[in-house]
Amino acid sequence: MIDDLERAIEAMLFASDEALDARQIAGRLGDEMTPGQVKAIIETIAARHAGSGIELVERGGRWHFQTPADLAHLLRRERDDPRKLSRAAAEVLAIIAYHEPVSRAEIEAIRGVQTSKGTLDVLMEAEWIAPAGRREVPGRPLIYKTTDAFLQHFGLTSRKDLPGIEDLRAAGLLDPVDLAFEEAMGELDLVKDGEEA
Amino acid sequence: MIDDLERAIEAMLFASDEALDARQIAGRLGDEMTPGQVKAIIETIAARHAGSGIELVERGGRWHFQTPADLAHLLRRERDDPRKLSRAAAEVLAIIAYHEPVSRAEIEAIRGVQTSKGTLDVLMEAEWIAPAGRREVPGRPLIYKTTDAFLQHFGLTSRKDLPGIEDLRAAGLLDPVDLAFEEAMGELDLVKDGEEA
Amino acid sequence: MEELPLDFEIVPAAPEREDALQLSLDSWEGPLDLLLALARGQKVDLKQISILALVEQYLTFIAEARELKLEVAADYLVMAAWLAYLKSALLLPKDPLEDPSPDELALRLQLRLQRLAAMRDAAARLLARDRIGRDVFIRPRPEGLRDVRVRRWDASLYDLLSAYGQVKLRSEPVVHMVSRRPVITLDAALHHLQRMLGVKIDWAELSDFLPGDYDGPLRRSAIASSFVAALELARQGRVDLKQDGAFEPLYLKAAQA
Repeated sequence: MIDDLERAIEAMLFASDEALDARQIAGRLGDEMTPGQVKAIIETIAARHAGSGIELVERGGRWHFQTPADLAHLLRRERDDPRKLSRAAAEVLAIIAYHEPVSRAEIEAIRGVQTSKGTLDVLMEAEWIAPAGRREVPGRPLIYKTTDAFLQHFGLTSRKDLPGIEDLRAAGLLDPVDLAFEEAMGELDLVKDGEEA
Repeated sequence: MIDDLERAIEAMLFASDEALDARQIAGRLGDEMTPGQVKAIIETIAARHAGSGIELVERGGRWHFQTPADLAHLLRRERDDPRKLSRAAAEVLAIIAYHEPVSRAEIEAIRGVQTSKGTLDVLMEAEWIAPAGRREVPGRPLIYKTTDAFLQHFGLTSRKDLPGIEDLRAAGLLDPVDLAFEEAMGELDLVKDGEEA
Repeated sequence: MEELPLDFEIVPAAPEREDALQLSLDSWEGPLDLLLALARGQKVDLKQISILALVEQYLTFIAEARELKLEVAADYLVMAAWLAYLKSALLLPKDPLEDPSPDELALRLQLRLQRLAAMRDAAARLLARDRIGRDVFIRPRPEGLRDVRVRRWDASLYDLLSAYGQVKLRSEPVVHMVSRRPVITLDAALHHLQRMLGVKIDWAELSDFLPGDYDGPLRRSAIASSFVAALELARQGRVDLKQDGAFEPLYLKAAQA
């Protein structure tokens, strides 16, 4: 017998047209539930569905039901045509996701080419990126970050889930060229110092 | 462990934008399944979800997932949106209360200004007035009266509780002091009426 | 790095043979992208890449593209010029005073290529994830959670009654009522004058006969009433009046029987 609270939360997650976080669910239940208590119940529900044809997944602190990826061949149809991304858009999206928040100039520094306005528009229209304020440097450029919808679409629990992000960070490949250059020169200087000594 | 066929059918039912029958499912699976075999599996899935926050239901030989009816209140939450009755609507309501049953033309004659349909609609939405048949004069206009909900809201036992003209005068409610002001407000109400219409 | 499936156009391989040049420069996202494609053609880790060899490849590629009369955008030519400078600097005997040194410029170029390559791979891995609508599916038409706002109209009995009061006021014909002011009536003046005439024997001014001792409007009312009373008594033959001229004081005394 599934308890009433668990049924209620399951129904909400199932009926909702957007992923829900624990706070939204607690608010709607109207009881004296803390988000922490709601989360525990969500995890019970997720465990109950594990291995079935419907899975409850967490994306950026929000939960939604979806089908397992291994059944894609049965469910994919002609009409299912996810937004085809241009190579430029895919690269810009990756740069924003791995460096966020990031300005257009910083994106261009990495790509070595101007970013057309249309590229950012496509990503904003898909609601995968959003402005995140302005960088406090001369000109106060807009900076961008990815959204919860981005995490949902690409099946990421959080930004830590971005493929290879830890390796890239450890290798310094997310640092700006200037910083990496200073470090590389510093190492060379150290070697030189050692030689001189 | 849920078997692969069961998972596949569950996912199909979940991801489909319409209810599916056993034949459609068998067709999509592409295996040598008879609709009868599919049906047996569907019933296993339905039984697994029974009593949870998600139900698999049959309607005319087609199956779809839905949330149980007893949880509808959680999915559709009603919220009060209090609104102050406009001056024009208060006048119309008072005229109906003092002169009922009364037609729109009669209300206008008493008010001395045109009354928009929207004003009567608001009073009907509030359930303070209701149609009370038709006046047996040319055109057979609808006539209106106040309701029990009206008496309840204004704390009146009956319409006889409404103070008479002399009481109103004694209470200063017929004081001309505010006349100019009220006239100005009346004009504003007229403008609003116009907008509503 | 591991090759990952891409769902966008595959990066063209480095042009090792003549036919590779059939590709238009439109295939690259700028000169850095072209350099990266050429660098990958060296089939070594970007850290070990020979910048000099890469520069050679780029310059050759651009030269051949121009021979084939392909449109070469300005930024590719700017890069070519800069690489030609870098090449000569790398080949010439090192000048220790030159800042930045050609080695430093080469290092910067290498760092930039590494970063672009990292993001290119990241994009490919991102796009290869289980994406909603392609690999995983959500409910196409969920019922949705709804907040229905129910309008609740509010008004007090006072609002209702004052509204009615104003309707009445607006619809009733406006009546001008003059308020009752205190006056000395003709009857009172007549009575007082008759009483006084019995006391006063000789001619006396009208003002001596006024009832009471009033000021202001009431005194004026008393004068007017007493004047009319005097005229009335004169008409009845009970009082004699005399006046020396217009606007002169009016005198009266009881008529001789």
